Amino acid sequence: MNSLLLIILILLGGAILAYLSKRISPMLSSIVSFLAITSAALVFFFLANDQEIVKISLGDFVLEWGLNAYSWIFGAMVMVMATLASLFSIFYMKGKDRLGYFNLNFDLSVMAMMGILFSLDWVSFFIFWEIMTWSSFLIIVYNGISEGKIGIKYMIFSAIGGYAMLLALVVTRSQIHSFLITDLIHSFAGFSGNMQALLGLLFLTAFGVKSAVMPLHVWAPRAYADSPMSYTAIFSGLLSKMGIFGFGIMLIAVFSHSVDGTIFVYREVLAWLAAITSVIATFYAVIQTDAKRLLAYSSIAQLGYIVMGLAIGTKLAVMAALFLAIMHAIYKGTLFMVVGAVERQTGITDMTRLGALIRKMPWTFFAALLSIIALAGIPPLGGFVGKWMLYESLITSDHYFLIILAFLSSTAAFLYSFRFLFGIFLGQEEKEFENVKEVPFTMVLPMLIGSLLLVVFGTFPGLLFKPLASAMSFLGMGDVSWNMSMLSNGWGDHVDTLDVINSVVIIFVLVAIFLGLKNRKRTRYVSTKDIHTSGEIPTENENLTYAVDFYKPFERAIAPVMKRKMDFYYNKFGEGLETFFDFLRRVYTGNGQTYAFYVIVFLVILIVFSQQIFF
Amino acid sequence: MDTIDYYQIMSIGVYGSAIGLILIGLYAVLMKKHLTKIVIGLSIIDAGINLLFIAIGYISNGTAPIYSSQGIDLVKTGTPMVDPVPQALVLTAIVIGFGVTAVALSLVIRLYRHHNTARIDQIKSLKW
Amino acid sequence: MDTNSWISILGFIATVVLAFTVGVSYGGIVRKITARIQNRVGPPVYQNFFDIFKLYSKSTAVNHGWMQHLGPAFAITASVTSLMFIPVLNGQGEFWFANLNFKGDLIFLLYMMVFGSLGMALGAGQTGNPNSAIGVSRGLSQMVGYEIPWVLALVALMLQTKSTSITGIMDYQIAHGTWMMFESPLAFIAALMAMLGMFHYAPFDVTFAPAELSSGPASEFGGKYLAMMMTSGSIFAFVKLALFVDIFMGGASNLIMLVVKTFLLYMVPVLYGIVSPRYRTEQSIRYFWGWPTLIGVLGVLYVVFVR
Amino acid sequence: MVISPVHYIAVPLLAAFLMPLLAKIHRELTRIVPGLVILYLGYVSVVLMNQVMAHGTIVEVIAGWNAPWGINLVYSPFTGFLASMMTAMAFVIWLYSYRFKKVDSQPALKYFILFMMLVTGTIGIVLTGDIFNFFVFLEITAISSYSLTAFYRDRDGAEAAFKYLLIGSFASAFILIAILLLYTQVGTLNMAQIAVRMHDVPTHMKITILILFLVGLGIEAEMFPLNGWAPDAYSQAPSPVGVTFAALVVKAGVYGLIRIIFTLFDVHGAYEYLIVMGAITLVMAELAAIRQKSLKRMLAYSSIGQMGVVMIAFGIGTNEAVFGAIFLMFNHAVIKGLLFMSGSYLVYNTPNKEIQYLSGYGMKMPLISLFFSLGALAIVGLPPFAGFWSKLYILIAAADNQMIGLIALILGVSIVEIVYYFRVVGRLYFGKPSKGSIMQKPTYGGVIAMSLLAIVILVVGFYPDVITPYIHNAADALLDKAQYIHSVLPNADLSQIQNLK
Repeated sequence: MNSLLLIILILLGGAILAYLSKRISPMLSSIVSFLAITSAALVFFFLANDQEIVKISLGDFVLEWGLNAYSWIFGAMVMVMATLASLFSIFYMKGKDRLGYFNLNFDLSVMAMMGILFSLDWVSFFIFWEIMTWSSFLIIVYNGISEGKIGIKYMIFSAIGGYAMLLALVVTRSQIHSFLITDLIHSFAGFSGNMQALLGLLFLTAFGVKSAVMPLHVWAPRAYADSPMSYTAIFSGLLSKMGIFGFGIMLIAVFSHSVDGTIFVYREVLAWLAAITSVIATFYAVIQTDAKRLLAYSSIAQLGYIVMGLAIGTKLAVMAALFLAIMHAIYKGTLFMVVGAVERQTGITDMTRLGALIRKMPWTFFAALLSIIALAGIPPLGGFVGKWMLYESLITSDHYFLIILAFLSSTAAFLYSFRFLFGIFLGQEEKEFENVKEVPFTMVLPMLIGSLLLVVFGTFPGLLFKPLASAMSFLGMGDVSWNMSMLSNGWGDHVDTLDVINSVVIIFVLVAIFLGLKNRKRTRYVSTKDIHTSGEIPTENENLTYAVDFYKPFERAIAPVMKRKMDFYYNKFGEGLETFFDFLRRVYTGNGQTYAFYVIVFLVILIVFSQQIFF
Repeated sequence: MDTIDYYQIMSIGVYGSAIGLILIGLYAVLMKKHLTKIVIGLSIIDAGINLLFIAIGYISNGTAPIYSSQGIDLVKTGTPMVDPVPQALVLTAIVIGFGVTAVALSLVIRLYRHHNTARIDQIKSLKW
Repeated sequence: MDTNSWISILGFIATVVLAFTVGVSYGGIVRKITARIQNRVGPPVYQNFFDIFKLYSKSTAVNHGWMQHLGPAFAITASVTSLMFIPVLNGQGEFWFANLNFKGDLIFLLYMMVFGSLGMALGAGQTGNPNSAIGVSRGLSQMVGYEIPWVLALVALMLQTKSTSITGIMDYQIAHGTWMMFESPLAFIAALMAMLGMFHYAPFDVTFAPAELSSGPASEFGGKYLAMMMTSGSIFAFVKLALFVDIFMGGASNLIMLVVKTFLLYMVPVLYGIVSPRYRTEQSIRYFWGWPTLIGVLGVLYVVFVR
Repeated sequence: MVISPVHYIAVPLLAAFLMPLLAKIHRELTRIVPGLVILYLGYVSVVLMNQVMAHGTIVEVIAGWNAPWGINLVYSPFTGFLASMMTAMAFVIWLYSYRFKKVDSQPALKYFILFMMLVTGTIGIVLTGDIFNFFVFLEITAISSYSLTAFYRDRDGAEAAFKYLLIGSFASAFILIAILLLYTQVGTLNMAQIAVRMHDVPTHMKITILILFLVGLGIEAEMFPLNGWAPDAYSQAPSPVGVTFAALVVKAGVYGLIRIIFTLFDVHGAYEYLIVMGAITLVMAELAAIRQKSLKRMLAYSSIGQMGVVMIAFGIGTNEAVFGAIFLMFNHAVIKGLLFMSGSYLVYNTPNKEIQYLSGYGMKMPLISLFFSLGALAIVGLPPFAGFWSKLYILIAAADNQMIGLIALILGVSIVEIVYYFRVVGRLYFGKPSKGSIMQKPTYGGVIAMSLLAIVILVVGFYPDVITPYIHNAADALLDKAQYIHSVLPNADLSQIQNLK
């Protein structure tokens, strides 16, 4: 049996089984979906290879699936993170109702992602793309927050994207009479300038929606924040990467063949949009008080980096973008799991009320710490490698103002990174969280695995460079040089991550042993009420928490930028449109005689203009 | 020639009256507010159309298309026979029109019971 | 272990000692100068050494959890690591100061330095002292402010020297026999203004504001922890100064030159700070996003279009 | 006895008239007999479809009068496909309305008699080869539809029925006049012969007749300015009847339109007219649908919109386009049927069928909500459901004719469609049911009917090849005018026939 088909079938069957087995026990349903995803992952890693091709003839179309170096990277990412998320989901979703419904859509979206990656022709690409859309929509409305408006917004924008893609691909077919992606890649350069401009715009719109680029991003924050966290881990981590996947095909493989001016303009505009996206989104993340929202906005910002890298399109930039994409999948997945764990134990994710969970949930904190370090791009963890390559590529390709925006957003990212750790795990101990326990092992394990991956890839980025390089050469960037632990840019400057990690670890161990931990023994733990307050003794119920308006000064400073949100305009537009529609449908006055009158008038008009209409 | 062609005049009269009936019916349907009048208008339109059929089927001083002995004799003697098809159609059309009118009137009664009015512009609970 | 590795370890230790000495004694000098200007006698120059050693000898009685222990450790780790990647002297002749200079570059260094402040912030965060939290939030916000002109200046340099590594920039200056502060003065001015914020002296000292926040993040630390934080602070001061000297003043050929240049450079924020009041956080952010950024942009454009 | 297309008309008509007697024998018979009849028709369609797929068009002459004199039934792959589809849908609707509570509270006898007549009329419209016979069946359909629309003895049913009747009798009048004029021109009523003799009809006359036909049949096919009756009728009729309108009546109207344009007339501009009017219908209907408060009314407008797409696709007129159009007719019958059936149970007890009371029904009525969501996903053309394929075919056909603006229009409008459908679906799956919301337990027949439709949607969605061969033949048969004429009049000269597409 062909392994690609097998993977899809396993996931599909798992989805259906999970839906049915809910009747037996809700827990079983989660376990079934976990097993399905795990076995699919095993098949993917041990059986799947890039020789096999699936050909399915449906209607008058032939769906072709296959695996290549480029899709393998994303496939591995999806499989690993989806397995972790579903493992996490078993206990996270324990006790929630309609688990069958949830797991069904969970597995369906995983299946859809794998299908997208396997697709060699646009029809199956589009089919799986839409399956992904509606399954994720059904999960967004699962929690039933905010009257489903978020779901609708997500659905509208996904529809805009999906239909842009549909239009693009039928137009493509009318040009080259083939749905194969490779045919588009080879014949794109031959199209007329207008056709290139049209197709480019449509495809970029299609993928820009999923990867939440500036004008198309408004669905993302609430959608990420309102879904169950175990799903958001793959929603923000992986589903958005499908947009990146498509961007990769378009910007690298397809557009590289075209020498047309408009495409170049698109690239630049896209890069700038992405940069602005990352800055604005970061600012919004800084002023959030809800941990989910914070992470959601930060996801948008990070996706901005990735799209920027792809749009720049030099070897280093693409490498950086793909590397960041994988890193983002890992650490953002882990962080959403962390929030999920906190939410499950405490019931809230409001950073102004949470605090000092570090002693209650040490492992969760450890995972959060590592992921945050990676997110902030601080060496020696994986996030730094991607950021470094991105900046170097920006400089060496003379995008000297983009790099300022990138730096601005990543510096501001430190703010919310600290806010996240401080607001949830540090600070004053709250009464209501006195008897909070660490989450069960099956929830800790995936988080720890995620952070471990970050350390490994931070030390030996070459482990990723190798497949990334082959993927890029598959996309037609020629052969890309890489090194196990040495980063280097076009000007021959480099950073040796191995030395970095060595020196950091050695020095840290020395300092920690000889100074830190030695006298930890001698000290005794005191509550956070027992602090230096310039003399006066705080009473028990005196509030010493500094959590509300944490970054008020910064907010004041950036106030001019934040005055208007994008969805304000969208909402105005939508309302105006609906009012207009409402006005239009007044033609259906309930009066039967009016309808009769319409008929006669229409007849008369036809007869009068008959010579113009018919001949 | 100077002899007046009665056939011409008659046919003009018949066609004219048929068209006129249709127009009268249309006027009733579109302008009258009372449901019953509208229904009457509809049946007037039907009548007009039927008349039009007969008029078209007619051939000047032809005989009825009935299979009878003297009918055959007449045809033998060269008298034309009017086209039977329109008459057949008219029969069907009349029956259908009757059915429609019956349904319409029953609806009118029910509407009047429910709304206590028979003015069509006041029966607009379904709109937009 | 062969001799080379021994030598490199020696060089490593020597670097740390040098950085520590210079940084701490500068701190003492600053205290002296401040006192003189405020018409006091002031402590002796070597007072800071005494303080630090005394603190190291003390041990703290209480703690608020293990992050508080790791915080200072993070800080020192970050400072020493970033010191490893700073070319102290140019010419690379002196074997004992060229530790890992060729293994890292500017962007890496920028991030490495953040690592320390993050560690300190986390350590301060766990103590639960509102002053610390306030201090951290102010410090980070202010950092967003001065990073912009600072990075603009660096970008100008990188674009001009076609290199992102410190050694590369130094080699460029040596090769052209000039200093970058003359090559691209606008970038230098922008960087200098950013440096005012980097050293957290007035008017940009809301972070530690002793009278207001009881020295913010450090307020819960005592004994060894305070000593460690002071150590890392002074090493960081040296790192920043050395970095400035390296990339703007063509580096230093020997220790004397190094001390002279760094000292002169160090006097800029100090003297500017002594005579100025304190900005509120958003004021300082607006300040940094105003003229310094504009100058930095001009500097970049100057490099791109004129050079 | 030998199976022939006549059974489609004779058997249900006979059953309809026998039913009062059967009711005397046993009351239950009135419910069971229609099912048996339709089952028999299903058997007939299976047999005939196999014959047609094997040997091509079957022409049945009635009472031994050969064409062009007698009335004849033409069972081509196209008409056969439509007839079989209608039979299948009629069976599902019968299942659904079997012991349907609101119908049962009324005398079921009337209901089923009228239903049988409706089935006879619609299938007759599709099968007949004689233009006046066409008109007669149209009237049978119309009269039974009027009565069924007013089946509930409440005010709104009567009102909707009266509007329908008002407009409907206009339609019949126009069509009658058109037939009359046509007869004066070509002197025959047989469609094939009309097509043969059409070329020597003077153009202005031709156009006048065509316009009369277009307006008359446009009313039946819910074309924009003529469809004022449709939303009221759909929303006020009993829900099985709503399904019948969507699945049978409208299809018959569209069939008439298409047959007139494709086969009878050879007038330039008719196809463009179809495209334009279809587009206007689509836009107006969808825009009207988005602000609806009543679920059934929303579904009604959406159904009109779908008809608009069908008209557009027929107007494009290439083989793929016609294929897509027929496919869409099929999908629309099935999916809209499912939506009406499940939707009517969702809003069974909500005050005037409003959507806003549906919060949280997903928990209360999981199966029905699942069916409705499936239908919504399918109708907006999301893969892997049936609706996707027809949409894809139509778009491809449009793209091959460089109608990119048209594609953009269709897609833009289907975004609107997505909005209002997913508002409902989203509402189903969150929130708590509002006070006093009584769930209506569906009948077993209803559940079976809906599951059948859902299965069809899934199967066709995952494996369209189960249906595509039939549709391919249907499209070829519709487009091949000469073959149609030849099969009816073997010795007519086809020299003058011109195919515009």
